[in-house]
Order: sequence, then structure tokens, then C-alpha cells
Amino acid sequence: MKKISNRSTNIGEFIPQPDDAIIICRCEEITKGEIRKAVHDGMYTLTEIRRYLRTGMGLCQGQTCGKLIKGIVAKELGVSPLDLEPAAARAPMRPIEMRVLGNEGKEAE
Amino acid sequence: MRIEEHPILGKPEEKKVVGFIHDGIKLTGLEGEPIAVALEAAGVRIHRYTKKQHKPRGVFCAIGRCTDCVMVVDGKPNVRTCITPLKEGMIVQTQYGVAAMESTGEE
Amino acid sequence: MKRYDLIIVGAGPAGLSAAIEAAKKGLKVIVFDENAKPGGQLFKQIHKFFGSKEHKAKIRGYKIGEELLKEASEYGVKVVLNAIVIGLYLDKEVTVKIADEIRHYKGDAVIVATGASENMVTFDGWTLPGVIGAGAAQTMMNLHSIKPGNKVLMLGSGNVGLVVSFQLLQAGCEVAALVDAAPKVGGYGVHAAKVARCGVPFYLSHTIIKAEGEECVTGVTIGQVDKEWKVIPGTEKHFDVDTICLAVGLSPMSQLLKMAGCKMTDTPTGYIPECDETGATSIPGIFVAGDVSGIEEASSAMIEGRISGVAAAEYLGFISKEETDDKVKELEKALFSLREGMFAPENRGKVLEKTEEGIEISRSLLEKGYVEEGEIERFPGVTHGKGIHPVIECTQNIPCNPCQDACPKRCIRIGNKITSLPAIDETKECIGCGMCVASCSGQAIFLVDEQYETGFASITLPYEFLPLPEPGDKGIALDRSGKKVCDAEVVDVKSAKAFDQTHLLTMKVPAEMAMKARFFCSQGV
Amino acid sequence: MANCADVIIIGGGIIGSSTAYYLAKKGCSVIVLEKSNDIGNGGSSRNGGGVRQSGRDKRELPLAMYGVKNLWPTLSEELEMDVEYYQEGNLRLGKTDAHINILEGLTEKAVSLGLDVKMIDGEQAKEICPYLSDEVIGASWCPTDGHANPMLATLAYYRKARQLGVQFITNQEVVKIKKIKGKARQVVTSEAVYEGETIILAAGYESRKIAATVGIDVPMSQALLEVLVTEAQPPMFYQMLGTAAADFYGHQSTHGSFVFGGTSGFEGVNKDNGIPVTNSLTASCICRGIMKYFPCLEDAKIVRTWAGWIDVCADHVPVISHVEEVPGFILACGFSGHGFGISPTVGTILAQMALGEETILAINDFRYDRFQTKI
Repeated sequence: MKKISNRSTNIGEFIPQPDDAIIICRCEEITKGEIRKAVHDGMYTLTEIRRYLRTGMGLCQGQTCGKLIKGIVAKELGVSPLDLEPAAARAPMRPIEMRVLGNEGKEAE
Repeated sequence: MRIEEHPILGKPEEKKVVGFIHDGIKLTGLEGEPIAVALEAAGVRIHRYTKKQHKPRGVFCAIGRCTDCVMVVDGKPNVRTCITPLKEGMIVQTQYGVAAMESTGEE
Repeated sequence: MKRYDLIIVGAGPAGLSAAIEAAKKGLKVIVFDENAKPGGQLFKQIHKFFGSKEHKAKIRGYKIGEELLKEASEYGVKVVLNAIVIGLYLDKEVTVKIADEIRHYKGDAVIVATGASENMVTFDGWTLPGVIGAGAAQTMMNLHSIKPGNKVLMLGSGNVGLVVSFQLLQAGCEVAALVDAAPKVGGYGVHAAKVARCGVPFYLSHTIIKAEGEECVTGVTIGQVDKEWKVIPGTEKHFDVDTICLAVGLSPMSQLLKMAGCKMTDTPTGYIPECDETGATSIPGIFVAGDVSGIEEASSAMIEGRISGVAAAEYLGFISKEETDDKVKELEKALFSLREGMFAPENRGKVLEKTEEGIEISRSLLEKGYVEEGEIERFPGVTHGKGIHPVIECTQNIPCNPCQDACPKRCIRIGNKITSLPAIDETKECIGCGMCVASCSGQAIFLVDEQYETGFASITLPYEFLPLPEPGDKGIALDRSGKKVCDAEVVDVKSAKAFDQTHLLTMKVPAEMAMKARFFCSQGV
Repeated sequence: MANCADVIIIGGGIIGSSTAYYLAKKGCSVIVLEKSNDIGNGGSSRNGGGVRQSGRDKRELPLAMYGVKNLWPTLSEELEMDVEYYQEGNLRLGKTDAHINILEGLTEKAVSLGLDVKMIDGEQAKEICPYLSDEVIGASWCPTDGHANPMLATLAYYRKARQLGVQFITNQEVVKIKKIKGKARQVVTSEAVYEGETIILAAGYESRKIAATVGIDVPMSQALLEVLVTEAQPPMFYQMLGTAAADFYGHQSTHGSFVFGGTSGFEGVNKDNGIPVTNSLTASCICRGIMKYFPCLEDAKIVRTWAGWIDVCADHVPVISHVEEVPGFILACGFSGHGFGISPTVGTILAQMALGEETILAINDFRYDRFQTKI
């Protein structure tokens, strides 16, 4: 494991790339450039990227973009994707209407 | 386009034809099939326009996971059309951002 | 709270197999699945499976699904559909959304068999309507009887990309090209070959540069990549397509396990729970089976499911340790045999030059999707007997052997090692029954009669398309690359229950085309 | 030496990050040590985002009022990042006479302390927020209250502090604070030893364990709070919401999603598996609570729930204090679930304390040794 714990570690300057405008998080419409920029703003973990940009916080909860973002962040930090802790898994696994979530079956079959 | 007969699966199960409204236009589909399938059969591929960039989206995963195919169905936004069964008389609207065009107007 | 001996999340191949095995041992089992139909991916898999009898080889996926469901119901397993498991909490409590309610259940044991989700790649325009996952294409055409598009470009040459390309052709779609950034076909050669011979061009070392279109996909541009995966300028090619299908791998859908607090481990192929050989995770009583514990085929998932079902039975005291060990050992043997051969987990990413038999692997197969005529002769399934005889174009070591049992005359030999290449026993006489052709899940067996008529040869090939040609139909013969090589006439079309929807089409071609022509195409198509 | 700084802060939450920022702004060298992998891992990222003055203990109220008046309005500008601060008021809702009694009591107290808060009836409440249920018969209304995005606010302080040269080091579990010649000077972690003139301990409930290594205790316990968030909704209202019965609290965010915190009543006795996990009953309970007041949200989908521990002080008021018996050691913990709204003020004060400056507000009420037995 090569975790970058010291947030003052020099990871180089942000250098614009031709594909920076590509959408990565489809739900929240976050681009590759925004994600790369966030890393240079000090967001070194997938959780921080999520909170900073809302990636993976949309309707699908990161089902599609999780792995893509991991790859982008790892590359920007110069580490292996395996060195990055995956974001937390949280209930509910699918979006549930409040009226349903609030309606707990009294008598389970 | 619907598959009339499949070399392995044969003829599809017979289903009742039902009418529904898509953006004010009456279309037909098969009862119980996902709304997205009825739309694809009718040649409708654009399900929504995104909030920030106003870009078109349609079916992507078709199993209710990616949520790209959401539309306003019977007035409710963010309905995953790829897994919501079609019913007679449903009102299906293209979603703009998080609502149908009427209620948000121009942003 | 309602309690079951065993709660299973996911009614796919792994979940159902686990349920059956556990119910057989007397456990009270309930299976939840979020989909409207059970069977997971099985009902989208309309091709015949590989393996041997114990792996349900040569049976089509959806039929295996039907069998599993029937068996599960016979043993009293309760399968609840449209039931979304929204959380796995402490004390093995599961909350499930059923209709408009949330219900709480507890399991003395829980097996998570949630399968996998598709990986994606990004390119300019990848969010356009018309860019879809390969799974979406399968769902639409095989479950909902609708073509996902008319002209499709497939990205990904793994088994999913290859199988779905073939399914698209079967559904009546045109597949404009099959593209992969890797320099070599990732999936089984036989899957590639059956797509290539239909005329689908393979573009290895190519990637999608751009999906074109303002509102929907109207075309696609691909380009060749160098060793650093960068597009080489000047290599761009355009295709008019309305659909782009992405088949770039799967990742375990393990969120429930992480939420439950199971120890997880991150691997290059996915984020998976740490578990032992029976699927037991770090939390006693929580087991896993199938793709959620690492991506494999449905055949492996079914065995893993059975193992975890047995393990859960033992954990709850329904069977003895001894009985469990015996059963697990037996099942593991079947599982390990599926993990042998050139596509075994330990060979992932390796470049293999030779088969187990020491035969040089076809480079053309890996780079273009089909074996060149000049290469095919070196494989032991290809011989030139008198009269009708099988020609087996199976050139990679894969765990599959139904052809050996299919031949009533024992003309085909694989031996005890399931991955060995099938060889022709020239001492035995072929009667041209065609059982081998229909039983080959890879559609790699042909019957060839090099002296069918003076100056003509006959070729019998597996045919799974509509409309089904009739004897007397004239058309063209395509070679392994899908190129027209000559005119052809259909002389026979055999259909039989035992062939299971694979029709045997026999065409007459000029004698010199006996080892070239491999597919029939009606004229005008 | 890289491991030395003027101030070592233990805890990379919003208190630690804001303090680091205000110190760096004054030219101080600072190292922030965070136990987890992420900045803002604890309550800082797991709260409802309230920037409230109403409902505060009278000791805490000046901190809240100072922040609302002087710091929050310009915070996004100062940190060069939108922390999504809205000053659209706080409605604390009631449906029964008993609720109204509670609200009146709270309002009376707040007014006596100089806060602009008043009771309004159901009609007036609906004028402010037309989406309320007809069952709401009254509310307390504090127009100067508001809310912000706690995750962004924490990261904004972090980002700016980092730009100013503060060293943030994650995955540093503090083993002990070590005194050198009678003065708190070193912080020993599982990885390294850090040294500073001043050590500020702002590590939530963990602070108790760490403070014990220099023989100091703060009477506090740990409680699990749960939050849930909906899919984005069209813009509806931007007040901070709460209820007299404390069923839930929350607001609509810039993004359009609603963020609601709440309780099931089992908070004190819930168990966990070592990390803060949600309880299988709480989210459902919070939903029912919300729908009683906002029936129009019944079709809004919950996309995520999460849980976080808060450090609850014996008297529900934080400890922000020099520890004279351990020179060089400053405590900042026990925020009891309402630290977010006052974090800019507390950061400002802690920076002043570390530098020996006079603080903008009196801090005597927050002393670590204020706790008395009941008899």
C-alpha cells in the first residue's frame, strides 16, 4: 500500500488535458477535469472527492462512475487504484420513496 | 424495432396493447413491459435532458441501476422507465433537470 | 421479526443453486431478488453453456434458469421477486422493499449472491442516447423482445462482447464492427469465430474516439491505439451506427457486504469480500457465492452457490462436518475443472503461444477473430477423411467436452482432461448424424463431405438465425472471415428436438471450398 | 524538521480545519493530524448543516450569534469556495399544544438573551414555507438562522488552510500526548512523533482517550446520529427546519436534495460494529417524522443514509479551554452535535488562544473543569 497521508505531498501541477470535458459522473454531470482539479485542491481520497464535487452522490449513487473515478484519482496521485479506499456503501441500495421507507410492514409474511 | 420471432426464443409472449401519452402524443405499447421498451418501439430514445448541461440521455443499463432513463411518469419525476411496467393511460413526459418542462420553465 | 434459516439475496445462478442445495438439507430458505423475473443473467443467456455434464454444458442459459427455478420450487424454496434488499444490518437483519412496504427479516445465515455490475469506459459522446451497456442490449432483446438498435458497434472482445454481438445478429441487428483496445481477442476463440464468419469485422488495438450525434447516436469514429493506448493520428474510421454497445467487463456488486461490515479486499478485478473456499465471509453466518465474490462464468456461479448452500447447512447444524466436507470436495472438483485451461484465472493477462498439446495458437484468431485457412490444419480436430466427417475448429484449451459424448460412434476424443483439444479418431466412422454439430456450444464443429458430388463438397454447419433457409435456396458461402467465397446451394436443413434450436444447414459448394466456406448467407441479405 | 510546527492540532474535522486556517492566516505553522483516511470524517461530514442561534444554550449563544453576524456571511468569499450558506431563517414547528408550550419556553429564553426570535401561528408559518402540513399550528421563527453544507465547509477550510501551508496528515492515530519538562509538547502517533509549542485536541469523542494520556478527563459520551438525503427536488424552500418534538431537522440543499437528520429514540442504546453504522429502524422513523410535517415530500426518494457519532458533553455544552495544569494543551471537544454552526467562531477563538491573544468572546463558560457534582 502506498497511501499518500501527507496532504502537502507534491503531486505536481494541474495540467489541462484534451479530454477534461468528458462527463464521468453521469448523474451529477461531473467532468474528468473537475475531478483531476479536485485532487490538486487537496482531495486525495474518493470520499473527499465525493463530498467536494458530489460525484457518485446522485440518483444512482456511484454505481456507474465509482470505478472510473478511482482510476482518474489514482493516476493523478501517482498511486495504484488499489491504494485508494473505495467509498462507503450505504443503505438504501436503491432509491426508495419516503412513503415506502416510512411504511414498515407490521406482519412479515 | 420489436422482434417478431426470435431464432432461439420463438415468438414473444402475447401481451395486451395499451395506450399511453408521451409528451402529449398518444402512443401504444404492451401492458407490463418496461416503459422504456414501449418508447424504444415507438422510436423514442431521448428520455430526459440533464440539469447542468441540458444534454439528452436515454436508456443506458436497462436494469434500473444507472438511473439515466428516468422520466416524469404520471407527474412523478425520476421514475426509472427501464424497470417501471407500462400501464394503460400512463402519462410519460421528458424530464428536464428534475422536473417536466411545464413546471420548471426556463432556468 | 420473521426469521428464516437462510436468507439469500439474489435469485441468479448462484443464489438459486445455493437455495436448492440448502433446501435439500432441510433449511427453510427465502430468496429475494430485485428484478421482476428470477434467474439473474441466465434468462439473458440464450447460448449453450460450456463445460461438461455436471456443469449443465450444451444447455442454453435460460433453460438452466427454468430448471433451477423448478427445482427450487420443488424443494420449497420461497423466491420473492420485485424485492429490493436495501440493507444488511447487524445480527444478519435484512430490510427488504416489497411493493410499498419495508419489511425486516432475520436469517440465521445469509448468502449474498448479488452478482456483478457492468464496467464502463468513457469517450466523447458516451452519454448520448444510443450508447448502452451490453447487458442493456441483452435485457432488451432477450427479455423484452426489442432490438436495442438497428446498426450496432460493439466495444469489447471478451466473452460478453462476443456473445452479445452474436445475440444481436440473432435478433436481426446489424453489427457494424467489434472493437477492442487490447491487441488480442479477450474471450473464447470459438465465440469470436462464430461472429467473424457472419461478416462482423474485428478491430483489435482500436478504441472509440467519439460517439457522433447531437441528440442520439448517429455514428461513431474509432481509431487505432499504440502501446500507450494513445490514438494514432490518421487511423480514424467512421461507421454509421445508431447504437454503441459497451462490454468492457464486470465488477462484483458487493456493497451489501461492505455495509454489513464484512472484511473486504480490493483486487484489480473488483472489490470483494474476504472469504474461504466455501464462501464464508469474516462475519460468521454470512456467505457469498457467484460473481459478487469475483467475476467468473454462470457455470462457476452455480457450483459456488451449491457449495455455499452446503456450507450454510453445516453452519446451522443441518448436516455433519463429514458430509459437508465430502460434498464440498466433490463440488470443488467440478469448480476447479472450470478454472482450467487457457482462460484460467492464473492465465489472465498472459500471452500464451502454444496449446497444452504444444500446438502454436492461431494468431489470426486472436487478432482478427477467426482462424486463417493456413493455420487450421494443424489442429487435431481437423482431418480429411473420406466421405462425411467432422471438422472441429476448436483451437484453444477451454473446459468443455460435450462433443465427445455427443458422437454415437466415438469419433471425437477429448479424454479425461476436460480442456484438451478435441481430436478425431480416424479409425471410427462418422455417420453424419450431426449430433456433434448441435452439441458444440462454440458452434465450432462442421460436417464436411469433400466428395459430396463430382466437383462439389457439402458442408453442414450450425445455423441459429431466421428466416431459416430451405433446401434448394441459393445463396453465397462465406469464409471464416465472413467474406464471400463462392455461390452455395442449401441441400438440407435438419431440425430436431435434440439439437435444441440449432439447425443443421447443409450447403453445397465447389469442392475446393470444402475447407474455406463456413457460413451460408441468403442472397440479397 | 518536518514534524515540528508552532501548533499541532489533533483532529481533522471542521474544528481542527477552521482553527488551522485561522492560525495559518496569522502566519503560524500548523500540523493537523487526522486518524482516519479522510478529512472531515467524523461529525463534520455527518450533520444536518444547521447554522442556528435559536435553541442554543445561553452559554453557547454568543458564539453562534457572533458567527452569524461576522463570519458566515462572508465565509464562501473568504475561503474562495461556496459553502452553500443560506440565511433564510429557522422554523421550529409544532403540531400540538404541548409542542407550542415547548416552543414558547425556548423562544422566551432566547428573546431574553437578545436573539430575534418569535412565535408565529400556523398560517404565518405557511406563508414562510407553503409546503407545510395543515397540521402545523405554530412555530418559533428566527429569521437570522440558516444552514450551510457541512461537507463543503469542512473541505473549504481544509483546502484554504492547505494552500496557506498547513500540513494535514491523515491515517495518524494518536497514541499519546507526551509532556516534555512539564509541558505538553509532543504528539506520538502510530507513525511518527510530532512536536509543537501548543497542542490543540479537537478529536470528537476520541479526545477523551487522548486527553487521558496527560491525565485529563472530559465527562462525555458518544451517541450515534443518523442523516438521510433525498434525490434532487425542484427548488422549494431554504429555511432550516426543526420540530418541537425533535423528530427531525434539516433543509434543502443547493443541489436540490433534502438533508434530514433525526432520531429513533434508541440513540443512546444502539450498538455498532466498530464503525458508525445506520440502524435498520431509524431511517424509516425519520421518514415518518418528516412526512407528518411535509406530506408533499412523500414521493421524494431517499438515496442515501448515513450515521455518525457525536461527542456529547455532560451538560451538552462544549469544552473550549486552556488546560493550565498541562501547559501548552488546549481542549476543544464535547460539541454535543451542534458544533458545526459555531465552528467559524470556535476556530477563530482557538487560534487566538493558541497564540496567547485575547479572545473575541469570553470563554470561561467552556472550561474543562466546570463540571460539578449535583450535591
